[in-house]
Amino acid sequence: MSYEIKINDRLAEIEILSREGTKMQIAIDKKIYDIDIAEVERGVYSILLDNRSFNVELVEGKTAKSYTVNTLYDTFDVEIVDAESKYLMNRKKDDGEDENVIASPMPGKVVKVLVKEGDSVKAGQTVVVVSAMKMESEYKVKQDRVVKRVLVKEGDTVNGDQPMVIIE
Amino acid sequence: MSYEIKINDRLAEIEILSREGTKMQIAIDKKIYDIDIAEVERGVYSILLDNRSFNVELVEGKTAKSYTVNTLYDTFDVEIVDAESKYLMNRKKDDGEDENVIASPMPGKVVKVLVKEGDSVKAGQTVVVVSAMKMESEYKVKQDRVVKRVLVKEGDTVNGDQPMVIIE
Amino acid sequence: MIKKVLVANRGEIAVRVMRSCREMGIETVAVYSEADRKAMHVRYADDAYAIGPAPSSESYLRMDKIIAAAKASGADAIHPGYGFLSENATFSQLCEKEGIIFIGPSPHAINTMGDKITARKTMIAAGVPVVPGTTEPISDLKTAVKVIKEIGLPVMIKASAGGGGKGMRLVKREEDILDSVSAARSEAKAAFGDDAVYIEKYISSPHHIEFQVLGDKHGHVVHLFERECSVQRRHQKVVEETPSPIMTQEVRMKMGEAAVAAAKAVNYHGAGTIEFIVDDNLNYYFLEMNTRLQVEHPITERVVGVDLVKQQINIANGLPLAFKQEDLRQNGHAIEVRIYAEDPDNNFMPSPGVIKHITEPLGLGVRHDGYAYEGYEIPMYYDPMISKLIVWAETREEAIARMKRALFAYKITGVKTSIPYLHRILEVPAFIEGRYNTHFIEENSELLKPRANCTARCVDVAAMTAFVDYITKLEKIQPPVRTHELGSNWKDFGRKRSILRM
Amino acid sequence: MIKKVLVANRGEIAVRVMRSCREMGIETVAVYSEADRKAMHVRYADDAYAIGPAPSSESYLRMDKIIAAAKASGADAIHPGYGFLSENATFSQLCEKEGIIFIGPSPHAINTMGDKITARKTMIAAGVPVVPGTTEPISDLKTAVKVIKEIGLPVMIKASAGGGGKGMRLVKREEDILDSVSAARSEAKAAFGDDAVYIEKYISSPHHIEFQVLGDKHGHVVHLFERECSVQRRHQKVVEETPSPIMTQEVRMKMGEAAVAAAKAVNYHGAGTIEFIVDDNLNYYFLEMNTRLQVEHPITERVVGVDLVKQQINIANGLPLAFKQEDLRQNGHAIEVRIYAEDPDNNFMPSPGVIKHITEPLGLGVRHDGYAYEGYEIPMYYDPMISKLIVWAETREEAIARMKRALFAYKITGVKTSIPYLHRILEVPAFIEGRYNTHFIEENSELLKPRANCTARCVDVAAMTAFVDYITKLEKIQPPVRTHELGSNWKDFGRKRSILRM
Repeated sequence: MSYEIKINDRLAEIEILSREGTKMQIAIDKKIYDIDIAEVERGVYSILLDNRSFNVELVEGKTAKSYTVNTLYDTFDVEIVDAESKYLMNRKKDDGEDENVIASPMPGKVVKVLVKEGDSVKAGQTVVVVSAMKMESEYKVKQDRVVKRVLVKEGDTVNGDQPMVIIE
Repeated sequence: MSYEIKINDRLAEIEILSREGTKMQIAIDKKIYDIDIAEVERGVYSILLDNRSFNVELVEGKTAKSYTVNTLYDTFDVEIVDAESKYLMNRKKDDGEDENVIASPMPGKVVKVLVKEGDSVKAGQTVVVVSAMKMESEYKVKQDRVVKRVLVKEGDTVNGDQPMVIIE
Repeated sequence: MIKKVLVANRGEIAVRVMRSCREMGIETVAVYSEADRKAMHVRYADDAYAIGPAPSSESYLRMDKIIAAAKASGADAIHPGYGFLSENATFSQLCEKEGIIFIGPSPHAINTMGDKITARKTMIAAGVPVVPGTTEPISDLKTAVKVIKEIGLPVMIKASAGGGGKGMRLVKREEDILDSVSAARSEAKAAFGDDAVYIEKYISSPHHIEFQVLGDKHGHVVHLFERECSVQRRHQKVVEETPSPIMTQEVRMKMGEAAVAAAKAVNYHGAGTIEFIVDDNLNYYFLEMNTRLQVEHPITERVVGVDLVKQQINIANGLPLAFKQEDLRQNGHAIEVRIYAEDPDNNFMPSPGVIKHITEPLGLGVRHDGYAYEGYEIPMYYDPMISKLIVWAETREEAIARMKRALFAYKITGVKTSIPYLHRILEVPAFIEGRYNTHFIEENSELLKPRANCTARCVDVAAMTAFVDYITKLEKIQPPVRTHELGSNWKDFGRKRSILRM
Repeated sequence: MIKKVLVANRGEIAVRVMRSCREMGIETVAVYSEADRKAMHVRYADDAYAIGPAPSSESYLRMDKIIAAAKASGADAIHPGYGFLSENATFSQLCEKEGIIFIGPSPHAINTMGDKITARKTMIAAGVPVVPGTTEPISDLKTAVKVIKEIGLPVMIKASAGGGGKGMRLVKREEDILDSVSAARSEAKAAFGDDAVYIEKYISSPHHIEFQVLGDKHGHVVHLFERECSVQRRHQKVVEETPSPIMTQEVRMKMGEAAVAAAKAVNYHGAGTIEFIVDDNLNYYFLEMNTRLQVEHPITERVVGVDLVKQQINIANGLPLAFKQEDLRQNGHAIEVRIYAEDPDNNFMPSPGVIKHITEPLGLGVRHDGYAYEGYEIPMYYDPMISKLIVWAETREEAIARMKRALFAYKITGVKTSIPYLHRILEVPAFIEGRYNTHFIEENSELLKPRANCTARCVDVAAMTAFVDYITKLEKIQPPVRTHELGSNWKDFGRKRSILRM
């Protein structure tokens, strides 16, 4: 069965043509690879392709279908695309690229909340300050917006990707 | 609920009296310990008792109830005793201490099988030779016995604790 | 003699101090915050005491709790590591009062060196060169011109009341002196209502070079040569090496003597570091003294062959130094890099989180000082340094090659790290040639940008790996009822469940 | 110049060789048996070639397959590591014939040194001392007595046709000579039908001391001082150190010269080791030459500051040695221990299996050369060595303390290891005092027996830990339907299943 796979911004067709133990034949966008692939440690794979040795590390993303993939010095976002993912991708496209959620990409502690619900904020204005590992990060809005909801308060601990402020 | 626990040859009564997060109160044979116990890596525990720091590693045995426990330079066999274990222990006692199974304690390759079913063997006679890591180990019978079944042949690969010969 | 040391710190430095204690047969006591119950220093120590909630101000900076832990544990000495209370004279004094040995210098030395102006005056009195400049504000043009001629060009003119670059003028040519002073003064007047200015020698190509010193309680002080620390990002050292690629033996000896004189000026005992600013002509000026162990101390240990923590403990024990200046040599070349939990491709955003997988670099000439382990969650409350990687080789060229080899084998997943960035630094020509100053990172920003190393084939390999992992997961779980076909983890699960239920 | 090296080996030595290649910018090719698909050397190399089933005779000893892999990969040189084909003259010759550089000595050197009798004769001719003794069997009493008086007591009389201790007699006193020779001869006659005997000097307190040599293709040979390898179990080295605690500078220089003479006698090029047997009075006798890298080479690397693998490659490239004898120095003290997958408390039974968990020792003065990782299954087909742990310190005493500290932090679960046994060796007084010979393990067997270190409280901690683990497992699984109460693994399982199914 053929799947679609998204590597950073590239969308490709991928299919396992045959497999025997660690040896597999895989086609990506019609290009056929014969690889010997073995999971050596949890999330760490050894791949031999034309006798070249590759080491690839996987970290599972928010769903079982998304991965952060590390090769020697490169990192890729990879997603296996099925009906559900397609629906979400299309929906996002309809919404335009505007973010309406301000989230912290890393765990930290909320140091300051500078807005309250109903506030009008200007492009570039800081709404929340988060501290982690002795460094403070300011989260700003990109355009003139109105604050719809404030989900955190000063002193709160936030996780990675946790929404803090919703704007409209 | 109180359990029985076997540490090497010692049988003790053990019970968790209270617990709050990593802090527990545990009684062993009426002796009460207040410990702070945390699993830091898979199978590796950090224990603080009266502010002393202990590091203990667990390797699960053949059942979920049996463990090999490593402290700094000591190793213990620990087993949680319940009705099933007691039954097995009693049965073993009834059978006497005589082994009737010759098993390899380690994985290896069978190099020689020196007996066949029905053979009479004398005490100290070698029945099987197993090779692992450039070293050959001879497996002998302890008393005069008769070979009941031979479960391996030369060239076989055996796992740890796999029965090779049954005697009666 | 010290028999039990409480280490008032966390992370890699706490573990590093405990290692030397263990070698000396000294028991160790860890203190830990609520965020650090599972930290390596707690696991490594003989004793461990909880000292409060995660924020440093409520735990690692709480002198009362640390002293209480020392007393409860029977520790006769406290090692402060670096950061936290390591340069706190009050803490040093408190230890003294409580009859606990503080493994570090006297409160007097900490205080004197801790205040920049006092330190500068003390150094001038001791004949240690400082950056030439005025110590008092100048309010008239004539004096300003005279001072500039004394100091020599280039100079920086700074508004006495100033800040934010206002009233600042860099003067490079003699014909610009008069105009620049006038302009700076009127700008200062307009901005701050005060036309007084300071004048300071401008170091156009500054190198940060520091000297390690050791002093005992009997007045002996030696230096252990220099460390080159000019690779800095936002005043944070990133790569350190010794010997410095720009140093000459003659200047080294003179700077070493200056470092010893600086330490002697405050009756220094313990391990300390004299930081100098050095220009391209190897003119050097005292910058400040760090009255503690430095993060980069291992490169000195490797090249000079001395365990600095053991020396600190011996000094605290009142022992005289076991070596004289002439016994010490530099042997080969050492480089240290600092591995941070941060995302170098995203403005060095901190990246706390759980270490999913770690492979540490091993082998010839590699020292690794870390504290993280698989499954460990790097807390967000403290410094993002995960570990220090130190290599040694006979030559600088070989040391760079070895560091690249070590970084190649060093793998951490779960958090982003500075490893790829460090690798790029080692490939910048100015670094390879040893021609760099503190502007290095800024000047080479283009070369330090992330670049794709992966070929099209390598990208396909990445994609295939993720796909195979996904398909394997899928097969393990579908159909969910036939547990006997699941992989080993699920098999275990089934097996355990049935065993436990019987 | 060599651009790509095939490493015809596995385990830690294959990885160690590849590390130096990587530092030199040389590409590496791994070969692997079916049992080694997941081995570290396959992961570390640039290229990897399968060469057959698990047994060495079908893979790592298959010259044809290795040569084929070298040709397919475009490797221009082969490094044999140690063991396997490293001392195989046929292989060295085959490489030559196929136009591939063999990183090792010439077939002539391997052959000469590989045959004990030829080697002994060559050494005598070169003026290198060998264990005094007869080279031809002696069949009459008179000659026997005469030879014994020439060699000097004590001597060992051995049946020429012998074996198994029959016809062997140790003679210590002059008055026993006649009787012993007669007894040995008649015993030999009875056992083997031949009364001819050999007579050899008996070294009552033998030390195994070896010298590292390096020779280039231009006739230059230097030695890199000694390694003391007397701690042996069943002729297997267990602990090695340098310098030897019994060596004097005078004897060191003489032995070094003898080692260089030995190497020159076979026009040696590459890295090699001259093994000597040394008595308590520092009389030394050539034992054999190993024409390859030794397992214990890192202690020399650390104390002399030379990367031996890089030297091997430079020599194979035809480069002259970059240093002369007088440039080389011993600096400080290094110790190596070998970590085996074996059960020291159960007659050193090999213990292959899966590494469940590994914590590697880190920090100042510690080098770790390993290849195992978490989840790796140590195969039963090969040598049970997991890794080598090497420490360096200024003094021997400090090096011992450091090794104990490193062993303390080195944890491997899943397989039994020799770690506790090694720790016990370091605590035997004869070892601490440096007074030991090859009988060390035998003579100190009582002190080396496992002993309980755990107090009653510590035993209770062990029991409580297992119990808490069991109860936690139980709670995670009961009741089995309420998956939302399961721990993180089972939560993941639930989560993944629902995600995948939707």
